[in-house]
Amino acid sequence: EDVAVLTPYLSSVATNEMVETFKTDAENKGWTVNVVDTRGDFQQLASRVEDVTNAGVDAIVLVSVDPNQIGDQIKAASDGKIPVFILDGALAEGVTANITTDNFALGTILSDYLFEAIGNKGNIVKFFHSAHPGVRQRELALDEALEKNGDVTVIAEHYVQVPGPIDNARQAMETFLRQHGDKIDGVWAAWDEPAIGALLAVQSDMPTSKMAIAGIDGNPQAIDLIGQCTNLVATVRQDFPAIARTAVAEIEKVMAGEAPSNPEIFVDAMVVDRKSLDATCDG
Amino acid sequence: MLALDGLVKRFGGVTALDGVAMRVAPGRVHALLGENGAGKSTLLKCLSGTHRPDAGTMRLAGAAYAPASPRAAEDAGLRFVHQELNLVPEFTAYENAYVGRAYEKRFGLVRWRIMRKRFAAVRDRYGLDLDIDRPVGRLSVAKCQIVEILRALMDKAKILVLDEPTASLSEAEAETLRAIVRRLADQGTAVIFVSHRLDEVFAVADDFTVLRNGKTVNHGRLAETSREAIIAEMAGQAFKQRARAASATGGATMLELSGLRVAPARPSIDLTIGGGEIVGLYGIVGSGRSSLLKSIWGANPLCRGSLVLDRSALPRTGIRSRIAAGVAYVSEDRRNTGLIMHQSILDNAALPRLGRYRAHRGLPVLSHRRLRAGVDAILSGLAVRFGRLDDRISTLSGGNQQKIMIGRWLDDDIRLLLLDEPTRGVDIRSKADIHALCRARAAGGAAVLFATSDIEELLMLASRIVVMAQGAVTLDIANSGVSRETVLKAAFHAPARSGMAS
Amino acid sequence: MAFSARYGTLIGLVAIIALFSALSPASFAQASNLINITQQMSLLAIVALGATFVMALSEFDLSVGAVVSMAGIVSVSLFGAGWGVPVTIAATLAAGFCVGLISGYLIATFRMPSFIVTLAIGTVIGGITFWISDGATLFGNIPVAFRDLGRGTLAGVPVLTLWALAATVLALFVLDWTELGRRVLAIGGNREAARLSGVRVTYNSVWAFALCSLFAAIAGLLLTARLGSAHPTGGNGFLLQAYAAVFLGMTAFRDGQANALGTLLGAAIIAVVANGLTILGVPNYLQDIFTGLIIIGAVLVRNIGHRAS
Amino acid sequence: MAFSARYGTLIGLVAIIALFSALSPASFAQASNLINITQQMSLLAIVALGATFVMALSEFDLSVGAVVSMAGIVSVSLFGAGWGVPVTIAATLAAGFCVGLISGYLIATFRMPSFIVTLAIGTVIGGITFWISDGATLFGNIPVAFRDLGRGTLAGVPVLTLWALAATVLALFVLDWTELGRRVLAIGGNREAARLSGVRVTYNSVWAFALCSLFAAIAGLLLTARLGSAHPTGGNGFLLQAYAAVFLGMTAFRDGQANALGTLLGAAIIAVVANGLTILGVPNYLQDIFTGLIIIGAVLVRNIGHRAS
Ligand SMILES: Nc1ncnc2c1ncn2[C@@H]1O[C@H](COP(=O)(O)OP(=O)(O)OP(=O)(O)O)[C@@H](O)[C@H]1O
Ligand SMILES: Nc1ncnc2c1ncn2[C@@H]1O[C@H](COP(=O)(O)OP(=O)(O)OP(=O)(O)O)[C@@H](O)[C@H]1O
Ligand SMILES: [Mg+2]
Ligand SMILES: [Mg+2]
Repeated sequence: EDVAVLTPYLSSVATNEMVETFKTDAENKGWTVNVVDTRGDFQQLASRVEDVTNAGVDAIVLVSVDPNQIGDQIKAASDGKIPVFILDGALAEGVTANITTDNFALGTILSDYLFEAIGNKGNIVKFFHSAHPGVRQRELALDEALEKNGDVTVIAEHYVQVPGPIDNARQAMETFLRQHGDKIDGVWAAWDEPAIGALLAVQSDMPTSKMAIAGIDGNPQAIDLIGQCTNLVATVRQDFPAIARTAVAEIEKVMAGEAPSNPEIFVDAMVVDRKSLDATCDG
Repeated sequence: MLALDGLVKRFGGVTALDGVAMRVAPGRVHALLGENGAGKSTLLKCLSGTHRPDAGTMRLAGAAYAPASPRAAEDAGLRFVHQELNLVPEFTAYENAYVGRAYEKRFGLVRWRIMRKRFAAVRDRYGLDLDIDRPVGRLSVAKCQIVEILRALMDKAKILVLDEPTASLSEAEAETLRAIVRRLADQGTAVIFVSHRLDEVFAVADDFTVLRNGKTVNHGRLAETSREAIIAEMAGQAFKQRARAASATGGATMLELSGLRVAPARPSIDLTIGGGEIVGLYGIVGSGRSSLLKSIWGANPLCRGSLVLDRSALPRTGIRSRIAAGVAYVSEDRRNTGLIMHQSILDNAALPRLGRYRAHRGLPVLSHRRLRAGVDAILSGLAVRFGRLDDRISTLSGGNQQKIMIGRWLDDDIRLLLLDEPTRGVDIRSKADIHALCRARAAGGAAVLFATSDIEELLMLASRIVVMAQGAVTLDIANSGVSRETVLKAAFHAPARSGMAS
Repeated sequence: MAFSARYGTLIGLVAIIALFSALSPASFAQASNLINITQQMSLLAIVALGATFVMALSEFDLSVGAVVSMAGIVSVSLFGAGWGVPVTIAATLAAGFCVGLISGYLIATFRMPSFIVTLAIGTVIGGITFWISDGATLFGNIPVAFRDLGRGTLAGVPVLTLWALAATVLALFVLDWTELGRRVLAIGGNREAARLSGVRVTYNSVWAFALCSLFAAIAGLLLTARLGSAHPTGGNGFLLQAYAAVFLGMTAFRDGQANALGTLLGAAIIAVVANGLTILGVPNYLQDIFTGLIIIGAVLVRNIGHRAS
Repeated sequence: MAFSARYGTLIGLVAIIALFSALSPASFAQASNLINITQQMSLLAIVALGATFVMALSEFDLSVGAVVSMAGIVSVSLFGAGWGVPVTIAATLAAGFCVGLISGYLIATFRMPSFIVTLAIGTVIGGITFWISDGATLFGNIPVAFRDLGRGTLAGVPVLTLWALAATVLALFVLDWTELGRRVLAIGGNREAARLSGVRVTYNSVWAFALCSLFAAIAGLLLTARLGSAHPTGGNGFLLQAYAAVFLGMTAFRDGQANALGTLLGAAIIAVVANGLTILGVPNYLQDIFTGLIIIGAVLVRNIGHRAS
C-alpha cells in the first residue's frame, strides 16, 4: 500500500520521532511511505494533500496538523475514499481517526509536577509558543493550574522564536537570571527545547542554583540531561512511538475494511524524572 | 610597434569593424579618427581584450597579440583610458588608480600612505589639479576623467590608448593633457589618440587613421593632409563646416535670474537671457556651470534668489514645474545621470515625454504604436545609427547616445533649453546637426543656455558669451569679435567676493 | 541572440515538465493534475507579481509574507465581528495598501534601504497580526460566499487560477502599458537619470510599494478563502519563494528587468517541481536537494546559452 | 557632513541603550548584563560579518542559515563517528568553505543572480543536512574540549565574545587592508569598471562567497559548542537577522558600503533591542512591534541627518 505522510513540522523533534517510528513500522508491513514536509507553510500543505489525493495513495497521514487549517483538502481526500489519519492533531470532518495525547492533560501534568517540585509556592518563568495549537493547549492548562494555586506566580515569560528555540530560550533565560536571580524557583517550558535552553543558561550563569526546570515531549536530549542530575528535573513524555504504532494498527484495520476502533484515540503520557530513570543524585 | 590587419567584429547583425588596418609606431602620436559609430571604440576594445575580434590579426612588436582579458592587455604593456568612465564611485582617486593592478603591500597588508603618496607624485609630476581623498562618486565628470588619465600614467606604458580623453575637459586641462601626450611620445611611448576636436588632433598627433563604417579609409601623416580632406574622408563626402554664427539679437526677456545662490557660501548670480538668444556658458572645470544649470532646472534646491521665466516666477525647486513651463535640460554625464544604460533606445527616448503617448488623453495608458511613431520621429531627425528600437541604448556609439539624449527633449513648445556640454564626444557632422537644432529652437523664439568646455564651439555657436569662475559670472558680452584670450582670461579671473564683474 | 539565451528559462520549464511526464505518465501528466498545478501556484504567483513591482524599482519588499498573514487574520477577525463580505474585503485590501504606502514613503523620502525598512515593517505587521489573533489559528464565521472566492472551478478552470491570470494581466498591463510602470522601471534602471528627466521618484516609488502590498493582501484573502482558516504566520513562507520566482523571471526575458510574464514562469517552475516531486514520492530530503538543483539548472540553461552568444 | 549624518546609526544605538537603561536601571544597565549582550550577539555577528563579504560584492548569500545548521549537524555526526576535535573542526570548516566555492563559482562564471543561486544551494544544503541527521536533533558524544570553545569566560570576558571580536578584526582586516578585500569592494562598487581595469572578477567573487560560508560554518560550530546539540534547522533563523545587521551597518558609516564595524554595530542594535525588551517584560507581540519601530528609528536618525546636510 502507498501511504503519504504530510506535516509542516518535520524539523520538530516530536514530530520527527512520530514520523520515523511510523515509517519503520509501516515499511515492515511492506507499505510504501512517502514523507512530505512543508516547513510550517499551510498553503503548501494544502497543495501537497491535493497532490497525493490526485496521485491516489491508499491512506493519508497528517502529523501535528490541526485539520481545521485545511478542511477542504481533507474533505476532498475522504470524498475520494482515501482515509485520513491524524497524529497529534484534532478531529474534524473527513478525518478517519485522530491519535494523540491530550495536550491539555500534558499541560496539567507538567504544571502539577513543577508546582510540587517547588513546594507549591514561589516564582516561575514561562516559555511558550501560542502559534502551535497543541502547545497553546498546554499554556491554557498552566493558566488553569495557576488559578487554582495562588502561591505560584509567573515572574517572567518569553515567547520562544522558532527556528532556533534552544538558543533563543537560552538568551532569554540569561536575561531573566540577571534580572531576578535567586527569586526564580522554577521554569515551565511548553516543550523540551526551551527547557534545554533554560538549563544551559542556568548551568553557565548560576551553576549553584537549585531551581527546577521541566518540559514536555520526552526529547532524548532532555532525558539524557535529567539522568545527569541537572536542574532539568522532568519531562512529560508523550509516547510518540505508541502514537505512531497505534496509527499503523488503525490504518491496517481500516484498509481491511473495518472501522477504526474509535475516531479519537488517546495515548497515555507519563512523567520522566530522576526517579523513573533510576538516576542516583547526591543531595 | 603595433600592426592590425583585417580586423572584423560583429555584434549580432551590426558589423562594427569590417576589415580595419592600422600601424602604430613608437614615439609617435597616432590619431584614430572617424564619425560616431565608425568603430573607433570597438577597435580599442579589441586591443584591450574586452572584445575578441571575429577575424583579422594583431601583432605587437612583431609577435602575435591576442589578449584574452583586460589584464592580459595590461600585462603586455598597454594602458587605456576608455571613452566611458570606469571608476569605482566609493573609492578615492588614488585607490581607483590601483584597481586592477598590484597594490602597495607589506606583509600582505595594503600600505595606504605609500599609495596615496605615489599617486600624488604622479599628479604633481604632470601638473594636474585634483582632490585625491574624496570618493570619486562625488567628483565632477571632468575630475573623474583626470583620475582615469592619471591612472593610465601611473607607470610607463609601451602603448597609451586615449579614447576621447578631452571630451569633458576644458581648454586648460586639455592643453595640459596634450603637453603630457607629447612628452610621453618624445620619451618613446606610442600613443593612440581619439578625438573629435580636429584642431587638437592637428596640434598633438603625428599620424592618423580614418575609419568609416568599420573600414580603414585612409592613413598617413597629418602634416601631409588637411582638415578639409580628413572631414571629407570621415563623412564619405565633402562637408563644409558652417562659419561663425550670425549673432541673433535677443528678443523679449525669457529668463531672468536675480540674486541667485546655489549654496549659502557661493557667490550670487544675475543673468538675463532673451528669447531667440543662444548663450554660451564657459568656464574651467569646477567653475560652477553644472550647478547653475541644475539649479535653474529645479533639480538642486536654490538657496536664495529668484528665477523668472517669461514673466512668471518659477518655484525654487521642482523639475516638473520647469517641464510644465517649457524648459528642457540635458545633463553632462549621460552614463550616470542622463540615460538608463540597460534599457532600450525606445524607453530612453520616450522617458521625458511619456505623457504624450497616451492611447487616450484622459487615461494614463500608453499606446505602443504612438510610442514607436513618436520615437521614430525623434530619431529620424537626428541621423542616429542604430539596429532596432528595442536594443539596449548601451550598444550605440557614444555620439549617438548623446544625440538621443538631446533629441528626446526637443519639442515645439520649448521656451528655454538648458544644455550641459551637449556636444561632448560628438563628431563634427553631428555637432553641426546639434548646433542646427539649437539655432532652430532659438529662431523659434526659445532661449538657449549651453555650457561648453570647447572654446571653438563657444565662439561658433553662441550669440552671447558668459564666463564663470569659482561660481561667479566674470564675463558677459555679445559674441562679436571676441577673442579666445578674452574668454580665457575671464575664466581664470578670480572674482570679487560679492559676485558679478563684467 | 541565440534561441536558448532568449527563451532559456522557458525551455527549462518545458524540460522539467517533460521529465516529470516521462517519469509519471499516469499521475503527473494528467490534464487534471496540470490544471491543479495552476491552482497551486496561483497564490505564490500573485504575491510574486506584487513583488515584481518593487523589483522593477530595484528595491526589495520583505514584508510581503507578513502582509499575506495579516490579511488573513484581519479578514477572519472582521467576519467574526459581524462585518459583511464586501466591506471586509475592502477594509483588508485598504490595510494592505496602507502598509505599502508607509514603507514606500519611508524608503523614497528618506532614502532608507528598502531591505531593512521592509524587514522592520514586516516585523511590526507580524506583531500586530499576533496581537489581533492572540497567536491562534482563526476559523469559523467565514461566509460561504467568501470561501467560494478561493475554491471550486468556473467553466472547468479553478477559480484561483483565474485570479492569478487576472493578476498577471494587471501586472503586465501596469508595467508595460502605463506611465506608472514605465516610470517605475526607469527609476529602477537609473534613479538619478529618471529624476533629472522629470520623473517624480517619491510618488512612483510609493505606488510600486503600495501595489506590492495590495497584491500580497489579495493573496492573503484568497489563502484564507482556500483554507477556510487564517494562521498568524501562514503567509510567511511566501517571502523567499516569491523572490525566487521574480528572480527566475528576470533571467527569463528582457535581460534582467523584472517583468510579469517572467514572474509567472518562475512561479510555475517552483510549483511544478514541488508537485512533480511529491507525486513521484521522492523522499523528503531528496526533494529539497532536487528542488535546489532543478532551479539552478533552469537558470543555467539560459545563462550558458547567453554566454555562448 | 553633519555629525548626526556621520554617526547617525551609532547615535541610534547609544539612544537605545540610554532608553533601556533609564527604564530598567536595576537589570538592563548592569555591567554583567551588558557583557552578556556581547555574548548573545556574537553568533549573529559572526554570520553577519561573513555576509558582509558578499554584500561588499553587492550580492546576496541566502544559504548562510543552512550552512550554520549544516556545520552543527556535520560536526556532531563526525564526533559520533569517533573523529577527534581538530579534524572534525577542519572538516566542517572545509565543507562550509566548499559550499561558498560552489555558489561563488556558479554566480561569477555564469553571471547567475546570486539571490536565486544561493537560495537554491541553501535548499540543497538543507536537504543534505536532513539526510545526515534524519531530521533529528543530534547530541551526545560531543567532547568537552569542543564544548568549551563556546561557553565560559576568559579573563572575565565570555569566550563567544572573544570569537566575535576576532571575527570582526579578521573581516575588518580583509576588507580594509588586503588586496582581496579591496578588489571585492571594487567589484561591488562597479563590476564592469573593475573588470575592464583587469580585476579578476570570478576569482575574487568566489573568495568572497567562500569566506561568507566559512564564517557561517564557524558560527555553526560555536552554536553547537554552546548548545551541546545540533538541530537540522537550528541556524536558519540567522538569515534575515544577519542581513538586517549588514544593512544597518551599511547606513552607519562610509556611505552605503558594506563594512565590518558597521555590521558589528548592526548586530549590536538587534541584540540590545531583544535583550532590553525581554528584560522589560514587554508582551511578545509588542516586542515585535517595538523591534520594528526601533530599527526604523535607528536608520531614520541617520538619514534625516544626511538629508539636512
Ligand atoms: N556591445 C555592442 N553591441 C552591439 N553593437 C555595438 C556594441 N558596441 C558597439 N556597437 C556598434 O558598433 C558600432 C561602432 O561603435 P563604436 O562605439 O566603436 O563607435 P565609435 O567610433 O567609438 O563612435 P563614437 O565616436 O560615437 O564614440 C556602432 O554602430 C555601435 O552601435
Ligand atoms: N555632488 C557634489 N558634492 C560636492 N561638491 C560638488 C558636487 N558637485 C559639484 N561640486 C563642487 O561644486 C563646484 C562646482 O561644480 P560644477 O560641477 O557646477 O562645475 P562645472 O563648471 O560644471 O565643472 P565641470 O566642468 O567639472 O562640470 C566644484 O568645485 C565641484 O567640485
Ligand atoms: Mg567611441
Ligand atoms: Mg559641468
